[in-house]
Amino acid sequence: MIFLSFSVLTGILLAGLAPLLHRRFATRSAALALFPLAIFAQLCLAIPEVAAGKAWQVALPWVPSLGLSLSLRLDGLGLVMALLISGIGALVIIYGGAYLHGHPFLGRFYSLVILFMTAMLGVVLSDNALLLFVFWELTSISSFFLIGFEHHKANARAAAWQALLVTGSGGLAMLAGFSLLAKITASFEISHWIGHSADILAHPLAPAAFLLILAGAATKSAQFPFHFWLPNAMEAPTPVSAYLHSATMVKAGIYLLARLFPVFSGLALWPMVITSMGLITLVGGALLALAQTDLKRLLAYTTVSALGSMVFFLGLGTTLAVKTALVVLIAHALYKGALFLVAGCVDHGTGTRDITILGGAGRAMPFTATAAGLAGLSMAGIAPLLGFIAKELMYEATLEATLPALLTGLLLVANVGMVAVAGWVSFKPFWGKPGQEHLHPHEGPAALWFPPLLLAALSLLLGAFPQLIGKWLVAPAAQALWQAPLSVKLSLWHGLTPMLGLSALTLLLGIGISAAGPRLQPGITRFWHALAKFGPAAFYPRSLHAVLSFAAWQTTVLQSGYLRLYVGSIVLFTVILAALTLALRPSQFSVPTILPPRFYDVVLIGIILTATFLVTRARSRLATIALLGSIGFSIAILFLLYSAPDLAMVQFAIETLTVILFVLVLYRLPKFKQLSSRATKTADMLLALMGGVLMTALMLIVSAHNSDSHLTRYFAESSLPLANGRNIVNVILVDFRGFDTLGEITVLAIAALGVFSLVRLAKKGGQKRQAPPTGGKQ
Amino acid sequence: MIALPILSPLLFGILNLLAWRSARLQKALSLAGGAVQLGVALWLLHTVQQSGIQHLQVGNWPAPFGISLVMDLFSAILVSVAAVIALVVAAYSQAGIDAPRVQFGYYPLFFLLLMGVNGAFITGDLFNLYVWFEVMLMASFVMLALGGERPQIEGAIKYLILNLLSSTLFLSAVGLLYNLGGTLNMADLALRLPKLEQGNQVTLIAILFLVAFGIKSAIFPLFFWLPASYHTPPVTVTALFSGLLTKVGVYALFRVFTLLFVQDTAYTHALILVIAGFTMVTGVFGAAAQTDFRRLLSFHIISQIGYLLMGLGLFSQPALAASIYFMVHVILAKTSLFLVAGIVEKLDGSFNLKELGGIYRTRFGVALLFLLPALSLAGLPPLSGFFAKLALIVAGFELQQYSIVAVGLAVSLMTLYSMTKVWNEAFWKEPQQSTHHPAHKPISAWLWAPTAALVLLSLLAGMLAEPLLGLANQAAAQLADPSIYIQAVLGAVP
Amino acid sequence: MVLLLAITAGVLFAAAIYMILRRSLVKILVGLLLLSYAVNLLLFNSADLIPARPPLVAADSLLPPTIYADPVPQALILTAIVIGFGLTAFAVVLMRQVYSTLGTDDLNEMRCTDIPCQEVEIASEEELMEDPL
Amino acid sequence: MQRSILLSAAAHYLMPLMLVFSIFLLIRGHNEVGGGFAGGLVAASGLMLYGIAISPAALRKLLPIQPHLIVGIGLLSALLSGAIPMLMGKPFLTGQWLKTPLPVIGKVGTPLLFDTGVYLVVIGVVVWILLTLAEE
Repeated sequence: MIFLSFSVLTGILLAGLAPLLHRRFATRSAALALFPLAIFAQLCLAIPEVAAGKAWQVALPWVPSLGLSLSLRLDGLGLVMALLISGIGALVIIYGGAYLHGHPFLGRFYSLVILFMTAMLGVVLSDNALLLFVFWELTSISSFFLIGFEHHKANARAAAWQALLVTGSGGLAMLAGFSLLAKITASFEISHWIGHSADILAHPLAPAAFLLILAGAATKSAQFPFHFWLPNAMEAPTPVSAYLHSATMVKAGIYLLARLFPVFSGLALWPMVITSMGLITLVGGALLALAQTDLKRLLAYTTVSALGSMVFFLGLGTTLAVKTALVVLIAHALYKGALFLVAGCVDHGTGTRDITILGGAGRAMPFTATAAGLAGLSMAGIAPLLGFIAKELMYEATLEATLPALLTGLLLVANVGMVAVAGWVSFKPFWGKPGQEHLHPHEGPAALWFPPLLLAALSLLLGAFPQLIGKWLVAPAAQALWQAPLSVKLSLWHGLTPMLGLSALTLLLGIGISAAGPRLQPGITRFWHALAKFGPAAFYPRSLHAVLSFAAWQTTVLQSGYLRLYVGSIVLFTVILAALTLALRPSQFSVPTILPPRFYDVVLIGIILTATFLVTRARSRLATIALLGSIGFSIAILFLLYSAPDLAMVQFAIETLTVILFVLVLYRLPKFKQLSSRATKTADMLLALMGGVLMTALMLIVSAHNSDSHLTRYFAESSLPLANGRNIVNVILVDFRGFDTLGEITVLAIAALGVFSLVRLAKKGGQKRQAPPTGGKQ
Repeated sequence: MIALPILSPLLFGILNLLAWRSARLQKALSLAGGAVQLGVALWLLHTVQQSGIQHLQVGNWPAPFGISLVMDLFSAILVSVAAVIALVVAAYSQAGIDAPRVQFGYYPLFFLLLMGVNGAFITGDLFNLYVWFEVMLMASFVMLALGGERPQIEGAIKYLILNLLSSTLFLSAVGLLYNLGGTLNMADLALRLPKLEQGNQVTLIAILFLVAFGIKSAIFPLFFWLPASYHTPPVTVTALFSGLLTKVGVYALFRVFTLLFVQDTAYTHALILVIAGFTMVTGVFGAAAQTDFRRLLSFHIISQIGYLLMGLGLFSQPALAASIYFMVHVILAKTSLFLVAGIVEKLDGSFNLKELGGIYRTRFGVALLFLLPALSLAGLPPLSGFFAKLALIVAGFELQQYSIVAVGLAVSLMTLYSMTKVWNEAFWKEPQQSTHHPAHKPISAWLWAPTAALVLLSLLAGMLAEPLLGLANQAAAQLADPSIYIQAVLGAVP
Repeated sequence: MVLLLAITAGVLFAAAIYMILRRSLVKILVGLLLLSYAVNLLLFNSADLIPARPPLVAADSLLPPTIYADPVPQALILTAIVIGFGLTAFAVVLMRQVYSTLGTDDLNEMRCTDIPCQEVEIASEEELMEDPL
Repeated sequence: MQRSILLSAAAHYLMPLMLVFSIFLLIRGHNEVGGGFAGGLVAASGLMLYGIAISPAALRKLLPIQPHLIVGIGLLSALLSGAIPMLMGKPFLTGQWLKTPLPVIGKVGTPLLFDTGVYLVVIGVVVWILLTLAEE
């Protein structure tokens, strides 16, 4: 088992190395399959122990402050999933090497598949919900890259993106759900949650946590109304579809529901929400499948349906239903994986996946046809294949549920669809009448036909000896759900039961529809097309479009490019916030006692106010400069009058320099124009007044509070004795607060550098930009 | 000596000014300066972590009379990250900045900008903070406009005017606060403000600070200057700005709203939380509407600022810690993305997503350099962005602020959307112009090596989430209890 | 005087905001200058106004006279004035540069960094040569 | 720009006077009204007058070194005045004074060096800006 704990690390390393290994060992690179095979073998060795009820566990801290630990746990449920992941993974690597033979990015394919497999193993082995989330998102992202593997196709990019966004949104909801559970139980460990399910159920946040996690599971497992991404994901290379989008990744959601079954199944919402969601997906998927003509899309929709059935039975929640869900899970992985690989072989061997064209390839592709036949029989639920046992269990579980007639009826409809599709995908291309086009079917190399054949054969083997999985896999897995040992007895023959009758009925109807396919299909297709614009698949682009147009609208409104709107909203925001604060947190506002102002004050302030008023209305540049200068000089005199001679001196000098600067520069600028309308001006004036009033009010509010500065006294007392200076202001500038001055002269230096660079570099650039010297005036 | 992170860039700035004529000497000096800076910063970080808040009175005048320099863990972390960014960008600049710009003062500006940034991080005096803000702003004005291309100066005008507005507001607020508290030393203010009878006046001034720093840190609805200007200078400059400038605004917000304005958190911090939500959403929507690589990234800066504010608005120690970690994450990731955008532009000659394409096929390395920080920004595990967001979510749930968490998650999805949009367009799509052969264009090692180093660091920030979060938590503990800071500056509190 | 000065500063702020809201760059420049005057007055008003008592220590004493103006705001204003000068100098030149590159000082014609708009052709040499004074 | 003969003649005589006055302002700034800023600004005004009244080229010729170097040296001396006490193990910018006062100037210490730095930076900056704009 030590190997298993390192497998995650090894997997990530191997994923990184795969392209290099592929480049080095080009033809033998399928040997990478040895890695999953080793894991598979290791897992097989663990079966007896796990079946005996032992769970293997290991835990290392990772980010304990957030509750994330590297804790892995192998129990019955994890074992089933891990076996599927590693076993089918090995086959897919072998198959993929042949399928993508000569593809320039085969190395990247290996890398991504191994990465995905590692992540998926991580999902099913994690006992820590955050760790599970880490791997969960890793599967999403590797799925993104694999769906978009043929990234030169716009469809592939769009499908990859859709899958990522749909599963990503569910993932985020799930993370929120996990965090809620952690808030309730103070732990992210799943086994801890299971141990404290009573506390969780009693907590008012439990339903919210459940629904959030369900959103994650439902998006991943393509449940209605999130199912639409899965058929679109068929843009992926076929081995990817087989592996990710039927056998393993889409089952992550099922796995999660099963894993949290002991936590949430006591919730009133559980049966209600999950069964109805599963049922809609189950029936809807099967009926939608009937409208398809592409092999992979047919398989995709039936996958949706099968996933729906697993969810549905988990929702029913009886011991029988739980066992059923697990058996369906295994059976489906085997037959659907095989059928996808077969679809790849057909595509490879004939160049098409269109079932209306395909036919009669069986003779040229005997191995593929055999695999297809066996897997198809399992899918249709015909004895002695594993699918038959699954189907019998399904009927048995619905018959004993509440509302047996309704549930069984709907299940029957779905299963009939399954049979029909099984006929179309596994018999028509091989033994049906060929279409008009001349295909040259041929069998690919063994690496292509062997993996599906193996999977199909397993369906047969396990169908014949169902107790192999019943005892060793299903029972321990069911125990993980039920948290108590359950006996599982699977057998082919139950005697003449109602279930057998239903099976026979399903078969009859299914074969009928299958045969009538070409005539029925156009009608079904029309029906779904008519409905399509109301479906969730249409909702996705529509909502995306809505979000994007809102985003565009918002951005043009906010980021309009008009500086005055920017300034205006900043001022307005400030005023509003200040007013709000004054309203909510009233401050004392006292007008200071009015002493009769001195004559000079009145004159100076009069000059400042008049000049300020005039400068806003000035039309000539010269007047503007003069007015500004008069404001500046008046302020300087004000400084002088109120005991700030240094300040006055600097203000005088700076004012002079500024005026010179303006004269130097301003005469190059254009004359003033009247650009704004009267209404704009009025609005601006109002806003400006509000700003001005705010600042005055602030000054008055603050000065109402009389606090003396204790800095002043210290400076006055230490200026001469400690700093050897009699001019306190200057001592502050060069000594007490010399650091400010250091920054200040730095600003000056940068400004000068800026002026220089701006003028000179632009001049150089300008010369570059000049038109050829034809019409210069010089 | 905690003044070193300010003085060493000043020295290198002056040296570069004196070495005006020799581009080669300036380039060498810039690398040396970056390395020195990083060494000093890491040493100080170590010191602060070992022996607590470091404090220095400039000119040996006792607090609160002289100017205090204070380095708590939060400052030390930011100074260190700034030094990392400085070194990386200094290296990237060797090939990423054209000769005329070097000739006209790029390197002196680079160091003086860094000086301003570090000054703002370290000072413990409110007016001194204003001065450093101005140093930083002035340098950024010039760097933004340096080159004088049309979009540059157009953007620079808006940047300049809006930032001057913010500076004015800041200075006014300092003046008003001096009137109220009679001191400029932040620790002293923190001591005196709670004792004032008129607490509501303090709240009112707090709002002014919120707006003034809010403009600098580009929060909603004050962020206009950022998308208007950030995409206009050479991408090297944008990378530097994105890593440092807005973060200084956020730092200032954190400083004043954890130290000075903590009397009325039910009002001020609730307000910050609301603003945080709007900032996230408007930023990410802005990004979704873009087709230009750099503009898209610029809008994402805004949205990420929202996350940073979320921690401040939640105002608990774990939330503050989450924000601090987030800040480290976002500085590393966002700067790397801008640097990668620069490489992409060098390869494909454009920033327009519609004109880009094919880089994944031909330049897997570049694609990987984009992918890692991009997914990190989108919050994909186990990258640093995931831990940052998770920490915020957990902190938000802890305080039962479910709506802001929901907003944060939704914005995370939108981030994933726009990052994968860039991926689809620039990397997956086939090249749009047959004349471009990205495969054959050489990329200078000065471009890719610093970028790769930064991406690696960003990866490490995810791998080492636990120690980093621990550090952030220590820093947050200092922020959450102002008396630690006050005591470090003023000695025993009377 | 506190009241008078507060009102004066308020008026300067209002005028500054009004000017910054204009479309012409030159007017905005005027607005920025007014803004710096306004802030200086605000800072000046943040300590008690004391006429004719500069904070100087007389030649024969160790301490300044008992009543003297608060030197701290003065030092702050001095710093602010000088910084303001640097900013103004740069702003003036930047605006001149804008005009010579774009051939306009109307901000409504400077939206290209915010909204996608077509390449506006750079002002031709003749236009720049024309001295409008 | 038109130049008046009167102005240029005035500039010839005013400029040195203003420079001397500026140094006076700088030195006494610690005790009386004045200081590095005021002194620097006065000196810069004098040079500016010279540059505008006579010619920018003449001003440039008059300067011993390039304006950006004046700025650089000014900054450097300010930094140095802070670094000297650091070498003695005191905090940055701690004032260090010579024991005996010099004639005319009075007590001499690092703050004077700092103020000189300010003075130089102000002169350098103003002249740099002026020359940049006027030499176009």
